[in-house]
Amino acid sequence: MSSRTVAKRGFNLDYIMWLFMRLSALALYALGLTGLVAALIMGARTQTDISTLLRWTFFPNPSHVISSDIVNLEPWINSFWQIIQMLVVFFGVTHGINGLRMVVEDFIGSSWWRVLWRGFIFFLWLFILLVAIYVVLAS
Amino acid sequence: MALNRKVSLFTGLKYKGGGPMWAWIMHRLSGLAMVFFVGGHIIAGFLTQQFGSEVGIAINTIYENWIFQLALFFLVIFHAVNGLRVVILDLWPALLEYQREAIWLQWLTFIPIYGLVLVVVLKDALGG
Amino acid sequence: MKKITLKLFRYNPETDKKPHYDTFKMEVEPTDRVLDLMEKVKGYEDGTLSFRRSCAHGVCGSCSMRINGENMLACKTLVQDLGTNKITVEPMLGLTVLKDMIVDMKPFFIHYESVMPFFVNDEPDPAQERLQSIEDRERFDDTTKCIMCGACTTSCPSFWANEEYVGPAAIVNAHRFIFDSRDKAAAERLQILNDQFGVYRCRTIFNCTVACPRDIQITKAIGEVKKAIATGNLD
Amino acid sequence: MKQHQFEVVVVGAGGAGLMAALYASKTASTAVISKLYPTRSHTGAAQGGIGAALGNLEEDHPEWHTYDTVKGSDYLGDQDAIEFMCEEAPSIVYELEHMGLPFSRTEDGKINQRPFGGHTNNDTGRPVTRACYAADRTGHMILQTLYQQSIKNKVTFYDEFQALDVIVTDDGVAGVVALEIATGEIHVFHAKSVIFATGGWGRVWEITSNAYAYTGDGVAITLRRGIPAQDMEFFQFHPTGIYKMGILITEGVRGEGGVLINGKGERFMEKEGYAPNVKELASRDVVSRAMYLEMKAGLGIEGKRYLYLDVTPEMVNKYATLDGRTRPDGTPYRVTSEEILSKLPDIIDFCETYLGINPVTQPMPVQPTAHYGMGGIPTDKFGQVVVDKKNKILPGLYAVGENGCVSVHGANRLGTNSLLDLVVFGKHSGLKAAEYARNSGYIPLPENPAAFAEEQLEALRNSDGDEHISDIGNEMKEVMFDHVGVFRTEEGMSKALGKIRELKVRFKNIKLDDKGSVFNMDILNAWELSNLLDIAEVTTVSALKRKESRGAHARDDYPERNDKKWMKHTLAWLKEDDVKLDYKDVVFTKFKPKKRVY
Ligand SMILES: Cc1cc2nc3c(=O)[nH]c(=O)nc-3n(C[C@H](O)[C@H](O)[C@H](O)COP(=O)(O)OP(=O)(O)OC[C@H]3O[C@@H](n4cnc5c(N)ncnc54)[C@H](O)[C@@H]3O)c2cc1C
Ligand code: HEM
Ligand code: SF4
Ligand code: F3S
Ligand code: FES
Repeated sequence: MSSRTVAKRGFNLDYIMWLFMRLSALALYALGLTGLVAALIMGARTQTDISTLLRWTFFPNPSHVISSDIVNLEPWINSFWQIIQMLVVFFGVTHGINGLRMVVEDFIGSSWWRVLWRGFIFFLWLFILLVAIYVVLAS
Repeated sequence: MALNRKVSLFTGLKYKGGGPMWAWIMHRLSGLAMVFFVGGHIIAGFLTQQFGSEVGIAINTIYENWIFQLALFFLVIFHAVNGLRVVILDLWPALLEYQREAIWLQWLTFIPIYGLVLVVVLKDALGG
Repeated sequence: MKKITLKLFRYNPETDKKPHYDTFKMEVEPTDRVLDLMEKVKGYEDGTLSFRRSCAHGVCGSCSMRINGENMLACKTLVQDLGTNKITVEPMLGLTVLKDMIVDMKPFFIHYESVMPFFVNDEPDPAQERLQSIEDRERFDDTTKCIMCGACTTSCPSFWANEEYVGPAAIVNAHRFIFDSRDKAAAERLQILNDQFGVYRCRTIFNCTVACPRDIQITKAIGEVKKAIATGNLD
Repeated sequence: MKQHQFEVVVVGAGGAGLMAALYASKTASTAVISKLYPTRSHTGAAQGGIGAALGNLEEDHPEWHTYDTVKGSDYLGDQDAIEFMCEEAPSIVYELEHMGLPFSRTEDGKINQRPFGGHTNNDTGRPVTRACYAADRTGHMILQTLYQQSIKNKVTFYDEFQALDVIVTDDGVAGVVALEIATGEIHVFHAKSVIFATGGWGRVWEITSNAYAYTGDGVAITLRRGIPAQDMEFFQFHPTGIYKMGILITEGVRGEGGVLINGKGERFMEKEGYAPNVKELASRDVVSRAMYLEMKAGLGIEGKRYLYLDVTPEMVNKYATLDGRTRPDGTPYRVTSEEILSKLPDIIDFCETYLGINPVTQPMPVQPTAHYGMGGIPTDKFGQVVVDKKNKILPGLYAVGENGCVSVHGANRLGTNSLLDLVVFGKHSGLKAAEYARNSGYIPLPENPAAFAEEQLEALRNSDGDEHISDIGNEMKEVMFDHVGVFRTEEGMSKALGKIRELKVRFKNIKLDDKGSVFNMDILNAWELSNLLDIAEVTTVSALKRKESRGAHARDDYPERNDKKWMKHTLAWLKEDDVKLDYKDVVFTKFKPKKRVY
């Protein structure tokens, strides 16, 4: 069979976001897995209960383990986990907010409403992102 | 004169689309719910941290309530598992022919995971 | 013989403000088509009942409608297939109802026409046929089966929400050419579908695939188009 | 009333109409009006294939195709036209391929072909692979391809417009009157050339493979305008329709090796007197008659009025061995379930849907089904309508496809020749119509061009009797199927004619529920029934007069072909209370009439 290809062209928001939704979903899986495996290595199996472990898996923030039996919190609180958290925040929030955009745009065609909505959603995204990063850095 | 083409939510839900359609509806609902809850949780954390705000604490108290946690885990796990199905099918469109099986597989994955969470959270909540 | 209740959506724009339902009780053979029941009603109970039909064996695409809540061809659905004595027939969703089961198909065909649903190859024609291997022919066989009945597009929640979405039927017909090794306009079609109202409106809901009376793997076709846009590869 | 002006107006958007429109629109402003969305046309139902002597798999020649067609027509076909069609066939099939038609392919990438009834290797008398196909949806692909090309070439369509009348003046044709079904509004299309391509009229009969829309509108409209209909007594009954439903099981099934089996489990086609040579692949009239005789002798399945068509691999292989059938490369012919599945997917789907059986493992119950009208509006080989025995042309009027009669099918059409007829004569009539339009002006419209159409509709709208049109329709179908079907007798046909005339009277006393204008299918169905009644009458009168058996017209009381008296085409005019007949010569070129044996 001959191999047929076409030149790729015409980038558009919907294409990029479609790709991003899938990539971010996979990234969230990867980050969750990292959190889970690391937590187990760091002794979570004996020192925390499962719901705490799950909370940590979804979001490796020290406040999620602070009330557990962990003796040495040192490895749980450091800039590595802060970076991971920021990645989770970035992918999670962007994914979620874009999801919100998709849902809304399903119902409004290409009218001026759309421009308004996109503006609003952009600022919402920025706001939540900044707040979340602040929380991460501050805790 | 002719009827409006608009499909009301109710009419739409009455359409017999079967498993995949319901999976999509739940995916959408769970996604939106997460946006609100996770968004709310982040903001609540922020408020508490910054201002020791009562509202923030109140929100997080609800958030940490076991019933709420059960619901949230349901949404998160469903969304994650269903999302994975969608991503896999998108990467290998050839698998789309097995969409019925994919839905089965998805529930087969979901049930034990959520079952585990259910047991743990309930044991915590009722026992502890 | 089997006793059934047939509930029909009725709307006559010349006399009715709002639609209503009419109910008919009748004795039918389990092997009767839903279309046969409707012909009976039209012939002997109420001649004003209006619906489209032509071939009566599922190849012309005239008679798609919502039967017991699901899009089907009335001529390809037997009473016994429905497994119930209560049969409700309504027009397809998401298109304007003009009268009874008749909906305005124009938007549907406009979307179809928007994806260049025709063969393009500007090289001079050879004296005989253009050669194509059996595998290359097989590559797009599934999507050549489309009869443009509209069952897929009108079962798609994404289309209900927004009629600007080109819809599965149009994508199926674009797919038929994109993956035809003799055609030269795949890039243009992918360009058209790589749009806010193109393939990305598809949320993988699968209603279309379930509804298609020709058993076309529509969601798969859409997936292949999405993948082709992402990778530029047409194999 | 709205008025439009186009140089060429095509009525009907099936294979014939679209092909004509594609060619006419190259040089003339062209509109296509169709009562169905074009892709709903019945060309889409055609399954088996389109005939052309490409010789992709084995030796074949257009001359052989010509001879087979002449023989198939029982020598009633006009040989100049048949020669023209068969010579054009290969290039027009290539042209379809160049338009993108997705034919099934051979190993070396060429268009695939299969055997079909009546198509033979003239040297050996054995079936030849001549039907170019795309699985079992060849017609679907032709219709889709032509519609797609029409979109590409920006042909103007008036979808869901029903033509009701053609405007004929002393100087020629001036246009068409049509009803916009969605609004009930009358439109007058002022045109230089009008091409009728409205398909067939199988709905005259009870068991039929034809669509609801097959009501012979084109023939009825022209009949009412004093234009004759040719050879209407020749209506083909396809041997294999699904029992009781009439849905067609393509001859391709027999081409792939399927056999016909009677109630005793015998393969009866090999009996002496039927078709001992090519058996199931004899031409359709021969097979239908054999089936009818079997059933009449009580050899139907369980004594009922059906037989089995068996395409299970065991049966196919068994009889292929007995016949010594080989593949074109000389290896013995053997099939597997997979092969049958891949070549006949739609047939299998039909059987599963409507019969609940799988043809790969079970036989299909079949009976002859009304299928194809060989007759129609008389034309020459450019589709120009001719109105008397001297072939006088009516300027500006054209007819192609099933509603036209060139005549290439004579007394019996060979499978795959209709699709060929559509595209070959569609193309040439389109060219001719555009050429005529270029060289002539618009004939002024008469005073009130829509009067006749409106009069017909008004009469129906105001009808206030007590007859159901469904009753009239059903009685007509029944009597026509019983007495003007596969076998005919003087007595039966006289009875049928009496009944039809009675029904025509009763039709004046019908009752219609729908008085509205939006999608008033009630009135249109009644109007279509009036067309069917007219056609039934013309058919029966033509058949009664023809005292011989030829092709699809088989009479118990005159079982032999009579070339001395009846080697001629029938022309029939519809009069107020009667049908007037006249006859016209058949054109011969190369082939002298012989006894027809398969
Ligand atoms: C089941 C089946 C299988 C067949 N298989 C084969 C095969 O394998 N090979 C082969 O060669 N032949 C086959 N035939 C025969 C062949 O398909 C038909 O004869 C042929 O398709 C007729 O084409 P057409 O263009 O004349 O008419 P159609 O395709 O039927 O088109 C008729 C058009 O006229 C329009 N029309 C009708 N009346 C009006 C009106 N009053 N106003 C406006 N528009 C009108 C309709 O909307 C439609 O668009 C088969 C036929 C059937 C029924
Ligand atoms: C591992 C975790 C996750 C996976 C695998 C995942 C997967 C997906 C996928 C594949 C989609 C795209 C669906 C489509 O295009 O049709 C999607 C949509 C969406 N996701 Fe997620 N997601 C995850 C986590 C999240 C989180 C944490 C949120 C919220 C903050 C979220 C909110 C949404 C929303 C709102 C949508 C849009 C729903 C729609 O359009 O119907 N998701 N998700
Ligand atoms: S893809 Fe299937 S459902 Fe959609 S229009 Fe074509 S035949 Fe109908
Ligand atoms: S139903 Fe609609 S969302 Fe996609 S999979 Fe089918 S087009
Ligand atoms: S009538 Fe043709 S598809 Fe139903």
